[in-house]
Amino acid sequence: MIDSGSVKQMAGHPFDRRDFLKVLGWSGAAVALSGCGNTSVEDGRETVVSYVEANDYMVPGVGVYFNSTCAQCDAGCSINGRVREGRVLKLEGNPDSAINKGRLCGLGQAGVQHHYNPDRVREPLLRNGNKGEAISWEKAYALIAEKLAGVSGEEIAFLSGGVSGHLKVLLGNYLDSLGTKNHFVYEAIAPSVVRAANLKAFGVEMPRYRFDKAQVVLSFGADFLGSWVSPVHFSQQYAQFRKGVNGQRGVLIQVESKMTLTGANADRWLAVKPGTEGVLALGIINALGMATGEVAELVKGYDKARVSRETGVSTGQIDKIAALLKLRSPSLVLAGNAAEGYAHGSQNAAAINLLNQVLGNVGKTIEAPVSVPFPQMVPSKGNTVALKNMNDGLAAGKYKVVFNFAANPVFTAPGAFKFKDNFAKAGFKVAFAHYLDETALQADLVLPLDSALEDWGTQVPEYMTEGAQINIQQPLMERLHANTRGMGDILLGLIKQKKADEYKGFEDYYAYLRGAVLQNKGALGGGGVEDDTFWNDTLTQGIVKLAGTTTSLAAHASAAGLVLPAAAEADEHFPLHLIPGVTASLRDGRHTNQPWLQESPDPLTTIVWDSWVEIHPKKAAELGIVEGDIVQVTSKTGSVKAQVYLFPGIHPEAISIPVGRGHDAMGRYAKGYGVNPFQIMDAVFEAATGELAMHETRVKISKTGQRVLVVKDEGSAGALQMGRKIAGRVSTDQVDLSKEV
Amino acid sequence: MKDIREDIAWAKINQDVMKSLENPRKLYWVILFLALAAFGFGVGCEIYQYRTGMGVENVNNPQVWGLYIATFIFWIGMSHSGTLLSAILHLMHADWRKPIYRFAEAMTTFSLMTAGLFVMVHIGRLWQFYYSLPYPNDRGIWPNFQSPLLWDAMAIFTYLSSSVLFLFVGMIPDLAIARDNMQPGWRQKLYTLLALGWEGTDRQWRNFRVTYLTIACFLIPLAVSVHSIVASDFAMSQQPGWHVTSFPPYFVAGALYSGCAAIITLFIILRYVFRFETYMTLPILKKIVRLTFAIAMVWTYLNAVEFAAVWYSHDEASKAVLIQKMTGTYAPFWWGMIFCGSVVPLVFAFKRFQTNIPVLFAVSLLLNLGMWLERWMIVAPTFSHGYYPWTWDHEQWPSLVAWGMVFASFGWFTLLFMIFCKVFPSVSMYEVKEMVYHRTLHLKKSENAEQGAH
Amino acid sequence: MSKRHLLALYGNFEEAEAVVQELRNATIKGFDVNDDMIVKSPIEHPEVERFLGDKPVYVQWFTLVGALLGGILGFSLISGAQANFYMQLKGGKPIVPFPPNFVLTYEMFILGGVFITILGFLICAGLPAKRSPLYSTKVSVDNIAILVEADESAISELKAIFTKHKALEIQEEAGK
Amino acid sequence: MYRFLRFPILLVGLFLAASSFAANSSQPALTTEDSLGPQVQQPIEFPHNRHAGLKDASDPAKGGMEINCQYCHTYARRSAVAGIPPLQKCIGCHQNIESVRNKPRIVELFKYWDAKKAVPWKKVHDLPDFVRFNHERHIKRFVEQQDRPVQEACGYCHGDVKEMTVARRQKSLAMGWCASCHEKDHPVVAEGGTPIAGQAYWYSFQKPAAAVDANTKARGPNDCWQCHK
Amino acid sequence: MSVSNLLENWAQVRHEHPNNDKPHDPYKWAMAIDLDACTGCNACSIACYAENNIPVVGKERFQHGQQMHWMRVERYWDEDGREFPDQGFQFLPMMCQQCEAAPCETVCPVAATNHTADGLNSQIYNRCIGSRYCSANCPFKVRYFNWYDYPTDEMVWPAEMQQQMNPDVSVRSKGVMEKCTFCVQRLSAAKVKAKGEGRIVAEGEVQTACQQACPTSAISFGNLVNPDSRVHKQWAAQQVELDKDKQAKNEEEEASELRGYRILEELRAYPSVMYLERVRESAV
Repeated sequence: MIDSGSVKQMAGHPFDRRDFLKVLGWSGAAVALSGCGNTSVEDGRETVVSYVEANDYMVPGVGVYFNSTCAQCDAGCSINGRVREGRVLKLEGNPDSAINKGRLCGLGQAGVQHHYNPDRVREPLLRNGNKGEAISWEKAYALIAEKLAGVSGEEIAFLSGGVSGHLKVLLGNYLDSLGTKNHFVYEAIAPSVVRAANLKAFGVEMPRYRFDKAQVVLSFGADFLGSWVSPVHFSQQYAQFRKGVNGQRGVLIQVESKMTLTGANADRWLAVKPGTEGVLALGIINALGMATGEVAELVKGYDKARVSRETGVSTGQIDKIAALLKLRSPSLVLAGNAAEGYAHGSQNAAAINLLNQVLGNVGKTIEAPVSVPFPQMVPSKGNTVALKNMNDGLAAGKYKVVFNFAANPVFTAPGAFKFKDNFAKAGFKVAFAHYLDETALQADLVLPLDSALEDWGTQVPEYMTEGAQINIQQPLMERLHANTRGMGDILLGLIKQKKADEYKGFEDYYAYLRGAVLQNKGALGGGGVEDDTFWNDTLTQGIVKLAGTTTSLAAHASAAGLVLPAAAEADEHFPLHLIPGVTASLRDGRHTNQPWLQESPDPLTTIVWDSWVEIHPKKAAELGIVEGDIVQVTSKTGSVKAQVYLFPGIHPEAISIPVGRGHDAMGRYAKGYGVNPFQIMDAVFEAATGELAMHETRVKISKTGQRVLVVKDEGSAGALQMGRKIAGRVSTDQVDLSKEV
Repeated sequence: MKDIREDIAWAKINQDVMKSLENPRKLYWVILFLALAAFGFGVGCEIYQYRTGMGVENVNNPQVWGLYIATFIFWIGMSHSGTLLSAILHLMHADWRKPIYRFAEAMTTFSLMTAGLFVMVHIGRLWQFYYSLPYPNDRGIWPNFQSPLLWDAMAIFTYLSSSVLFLFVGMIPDLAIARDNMQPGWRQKLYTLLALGWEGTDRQWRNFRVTYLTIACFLIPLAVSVHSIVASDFAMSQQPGWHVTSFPPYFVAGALYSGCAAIITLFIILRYVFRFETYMTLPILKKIVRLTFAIAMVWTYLNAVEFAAVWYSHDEASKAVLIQKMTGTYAPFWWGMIFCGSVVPLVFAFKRFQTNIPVLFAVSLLLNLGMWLERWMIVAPTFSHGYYPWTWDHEQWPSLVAWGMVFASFGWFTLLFMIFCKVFPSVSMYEVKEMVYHRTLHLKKSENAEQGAH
Repeated sequence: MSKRHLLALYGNFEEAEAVVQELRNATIKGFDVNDDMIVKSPIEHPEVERFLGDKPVYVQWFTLVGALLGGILGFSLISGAQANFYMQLKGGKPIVPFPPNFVLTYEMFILGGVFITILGFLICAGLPAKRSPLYSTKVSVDNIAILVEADESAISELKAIFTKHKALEIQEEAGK
Repeated sequence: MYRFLRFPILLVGLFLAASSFAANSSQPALTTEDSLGPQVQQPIEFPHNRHAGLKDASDPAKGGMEINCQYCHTYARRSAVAGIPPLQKCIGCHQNIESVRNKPRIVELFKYWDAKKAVPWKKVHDLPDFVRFNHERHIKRFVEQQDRPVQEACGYCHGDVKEMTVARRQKSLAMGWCASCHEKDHPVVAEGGTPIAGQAYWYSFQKPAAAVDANTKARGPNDCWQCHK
Repeated sequence: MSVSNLLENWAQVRHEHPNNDKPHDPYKWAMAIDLDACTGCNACSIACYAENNIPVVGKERFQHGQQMHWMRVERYWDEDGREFPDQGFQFLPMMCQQCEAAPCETVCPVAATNHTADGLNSQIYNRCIGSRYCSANCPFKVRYFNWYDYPTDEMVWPAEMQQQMNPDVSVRSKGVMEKCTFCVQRLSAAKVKAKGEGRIVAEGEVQTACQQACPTSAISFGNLVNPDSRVHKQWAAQQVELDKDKQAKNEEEEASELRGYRILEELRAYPSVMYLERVRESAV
């Protein structure tokens, strides 16, 4: 640990701690903003702000660390916030967490910029024409009560992102009290199809993957190092996988049409024709020759020649992969976004799971997951079916009152949904928001939320590792803006409108949370411990570790019903596949207004602050396009204009535009930067699950004649080292890894 | 044709030069106004830059130096020919220098002042400039004497102060003349003060001769050292394209070259503006032109040597920079430099152009442009194409502020120079008298010899 | 015995030389040709020095001293400053590195030389000087002037010599 | 004949004297002398002399109470920043001292306490923000390890605070002033003779003699990053 | 008296480094970065922004090349003209290499950048006058200049964002050069603590922000003279020596099977960061 002497975990009573969290000694720019101002000693100019009351661990100039949970994505990494003089300065990983073990990705670290963002909503806002008018909380609550009066449960819809823990419980209770079942849990980017396929093949939605045990990882478009499921955890396992055992370094093969961060780290990156991942999986099963029975029967047709023709992967390469998979065991085969994003995504995923089973990986590198023994706290997994259903309801004008929390559907819904127009049809729209994002701007009432670093909460990660855990989220400093509220507090306030008696014991969400945790003290491993002690320990650790319940794992992937369509014919009018790129730092765009993330170059293209259209140089040459050309990308649904970046890591038949940018709201750091590919996304659905098939949009591109300088970190030499040894590389037959420490 | 007519009356010399102090042609005022306008623009740019930050120069993190440093070297270089004319030719007893060395010497002084200005303009924290001065202070720290920039500062300070003193000492007899001939007023008071009571006594002349010679002797190695130290700013560094052994002589040659070209330009301007046709004669101009031609060829040779050395060596990074100069973004400027620096001076090889004033004026401006481009081509390409390919940047282009400042420096220089020429005699009266006197003696001697032969 | 100044202007150097020769040869009481005669000339004129005879010039000694001092003190100032309490390694070079210090020593050598030479010049040439009692602005045009300082008794004799050689103008200091 | 030479000789003398002064003053112009800062107007005129001053044997009501500096300034030994004691600290004693309870300054103090507002003290020893003086390290070195009296150790920089009412800067606190102490050879044995471990090691480059002699003396660090970062 | 100081310590002030002298005892901070583990995720870079008060310059200034990332993650692909970079990219985290014989140090006119006793290349913001010579002479171009006054820029640091600033690190105003410091504020705190306890900083006691964030532990950092440190072991195992400009292992006839190398070692700057080559599987 850094600074271990000054790392003092919170020890006192939580109410003391709230005192401590008061901002102290920060007077404008005076403390930090020094640098190079006055150059001589001054007397009596500045005021030194001191404590009124102080605890033992409250020492000015000494950083104190508090544990909490990262809320930037759903992976559930535990964080360790450095607090000084009442200000949270930096987020670091909590070493005690089995998920991130003291590490934290860039997205997670930018959490402080979510908290300190200058564009946060600070007051409850009520629509008045085109403007938001600041109102009091009492008025806001009253207004909601008024609007809900006499509205039946059927006419209420609550759209939210994935929620878990006590907030999920409370939200459920609130919706029950309203008598509605219309809770739409929506995540724009979620492995929903893979979950369904896994459930079919293994009996669980998300098994535990053991990269560290695998000798070969064959990933069909799963960007597990960048944005897939639990990247920080997977990255750590990846490091072990690369180190291997006895110098036998793990081999990563990535199959996808557009290179992801994981693909960029692969030993072999295979650019397949979009949508043919499943075909390749079957082809490999065929080449392995290990399958029997109906599987063998199924793959018989997938001989190398055909597979090579359909996928564009050479037969030699298929042989090599098959040989490697045979030689090095266990291996791990993954299906990710690229495989599931088609109308036949389930089939792709099933074929890939079949390969896993043929290789005998189930039980070795694919293990049974654990979960918390509180099913009501298990995360509700968001998907796009929910959005579709809600959109249908909105279009039909079914809803009188609509709530929106932790989702930005106006921004992330495919253009073909015309969600914005449909949303307008709802009677009264309430948005719980940190910023005035696109959806909040459409709402009639915006309720400002506390940032994740100000709020209380519990969070249960979907993807658990060793044992189960419940993560505690707690304030790292006092409210930055006096009039924001925690989501839990708001829900409690709302639920009290309905069930005042039941909840009158809970003064606030904190009390509710404390009560709920202490109620289950025994199950949480605190049997026989004093309430206060247990609670304080829990807060100190920031994690409640549990044995958890293990779901058993099956291996019944079967060939039954597995039909893979032939590679899609090129559409004459829209010849190119549009692949929405998901980047590690921007994800679905909810954090685009964090300047560190905007300025952190995209790892592959090194572009900052803008969107781009990735085109293979060959294709670009064909179309007469060079880097920086502004092109118009047109689909059946719509069109956007963006700069071109020539990128060899993409299939020539596809182009890619990253998602996350292109906001026309959300404050100074997000608004007006880049374009939003969701806008031109067609409404094509996955056949088996009804999920939105994100990769199925076909587009054409045309030059606009404009050209810009692409804003990127890469210099004029591009990705070349000009013969100088800058980034060294060596192939495995020339290196002896066993000599390393 | 003669360098100067022997039959000019000494009184007329006084009269002509004194007239230049009072009554120049109208063009003088036009030039002064333009110079002032240009300088004023630069002042505006500097205020903006000072307040906003160096970013307005549009330089960036690999390309941390831009036009300012290039122009700095240009002005330093310009200063060298003054010394060439006043000191080297003095030691060589080339008496044709006498009518023109004064303004050349002034050019040295003012171009050094302009160069000094660029040091200020370039620095990111001008308000902390005093950190770079070696003086005992309450922090107890000193500047870094290892830095070529500090050598630069010391060398320029030495050169500037020595040049000013040299200019002043050489001007004392003329100041006495001006004192004696000026109408009473502030100028006469100024001349009286500066002439230090000079009366031309034998003791004064005796010491004057030795002093002048001694300082001239000091100035020559000093001038060479100054520009080799400026060259060290680059040659001492590790960067490809800069770390070149031949840089010091190359810089000195370039300095003399640009200085000579500037002398031709100013010669032509002064000759017209101050009606100095009798003194700044075409034969003298012809001599300067020939000198310039010789230096141009030396410069061309050193250029070729540098390229050949880089080309022939195994230093791939330097080679890459050279190729980039020739073919990359900077190619037009680089080839422009070669054209202006090595091809244009070939005009001087033709006798009929050697005294053709319009041609010479145009050519001298082109040469100056070429030499400015040379400095830019030394600074910029290495930054854009250094050791580390990731940071290569071929897109950088100086901003309007940077160009404005460069433009303004010419205004500032012209302003100082023109004011000097109006306030102080820009032709050395006593030395022109000497020149006339010696040539008369010589003429008499040869006439006598001729008569004797009869 | 009171002394008076006398100034004679001549149009050319031959005449002036002749005057000086005559003054040198004549023995006039109250007038020493080496000490009491000053020749003023509009240009630096080697003949003047020749006919006045060799007079030593000391400026070069100032130069020598100045340059040496500049060099030595330059070096010790720089090295001393480098070896102060805050001394820190830079670029793997010694704290007191010779090549850079020699460059600076060289500059200081010249700086000292030039400055002290100028100082020497001012001292040796007696500048800045008060205007001598008799002066003609014609010296700054083209006349050569001979200024003598002599006892009252010698004045007329000197005047006679000047007139003999066709002095263009003779100025006489008023008697006291 | 050589009368002109008299002057150069004089000149040489002058120049030598001036330059050797200059050369030697490449040493900082150091002084440990007092450099009195301006009197700072504080919200409450805190009498340091009454708290930390020496006891007056004859009249206990007049002299000080000899309270250790660290009793109130507790943060100094625990943090780089000395901070200001929390108001709670003042009240902790003063709520039990009835005798002065009604003095105007104490009344003022309790007003802040009742309002739960921190007293807006003015910084007296306010170094530029890019200077990072570490109180903890200095107290450890001189008070805890070398066992110097607290008032003396604090007084190196803060002057004789026990004689003041409101603290007033007495030392220049300029960089050269800091260095004047750092470049001294400090003993590395405590008052009792116990050696202090690990004192001299990293200045071995700067003064190798000290490394050999690590048991007798050590200098303060000389590297810029000690205080500027 | 500094002249006497000069004479007394003549031998010391004439010592050269790093070949002739080993002044780094007991600390020499160094790094080893395993490019095979680095996934290019940028977590290190963002951690650096958070720890060191690095300004976010915005799109327009980024376009002008005025970005300030002390830690930049570079991306390369093989230069063999293949249609796809089918063996992946290579990522390279690049920050100040803390050279033992740093080219930047000698050229600073005001001695604002020096070599510290624990082997770092210090940058003293308040001394810097902004001549930018150091950056001009840096082969790695890892020095970043404050082209604008970012602390007063509403877009870069609005009042709310200023509260995030690390008070242990000076905020740089315009006209100052800055660069990676190996998180000197953390090193210094650790050293002060250790010194108070009469010991040296132990392995693992201090981490740089980038190292701490790195999800794959690709960055190791520590005290090179401490034989227990991971960095020391890595450097030793890779047979990379700090004070060599050509490593012995590369001089041998047989190709070395070790991955450790330093970038642009031939320039004799003696960087303190060792990189381990990216490995490419030859079987697929």
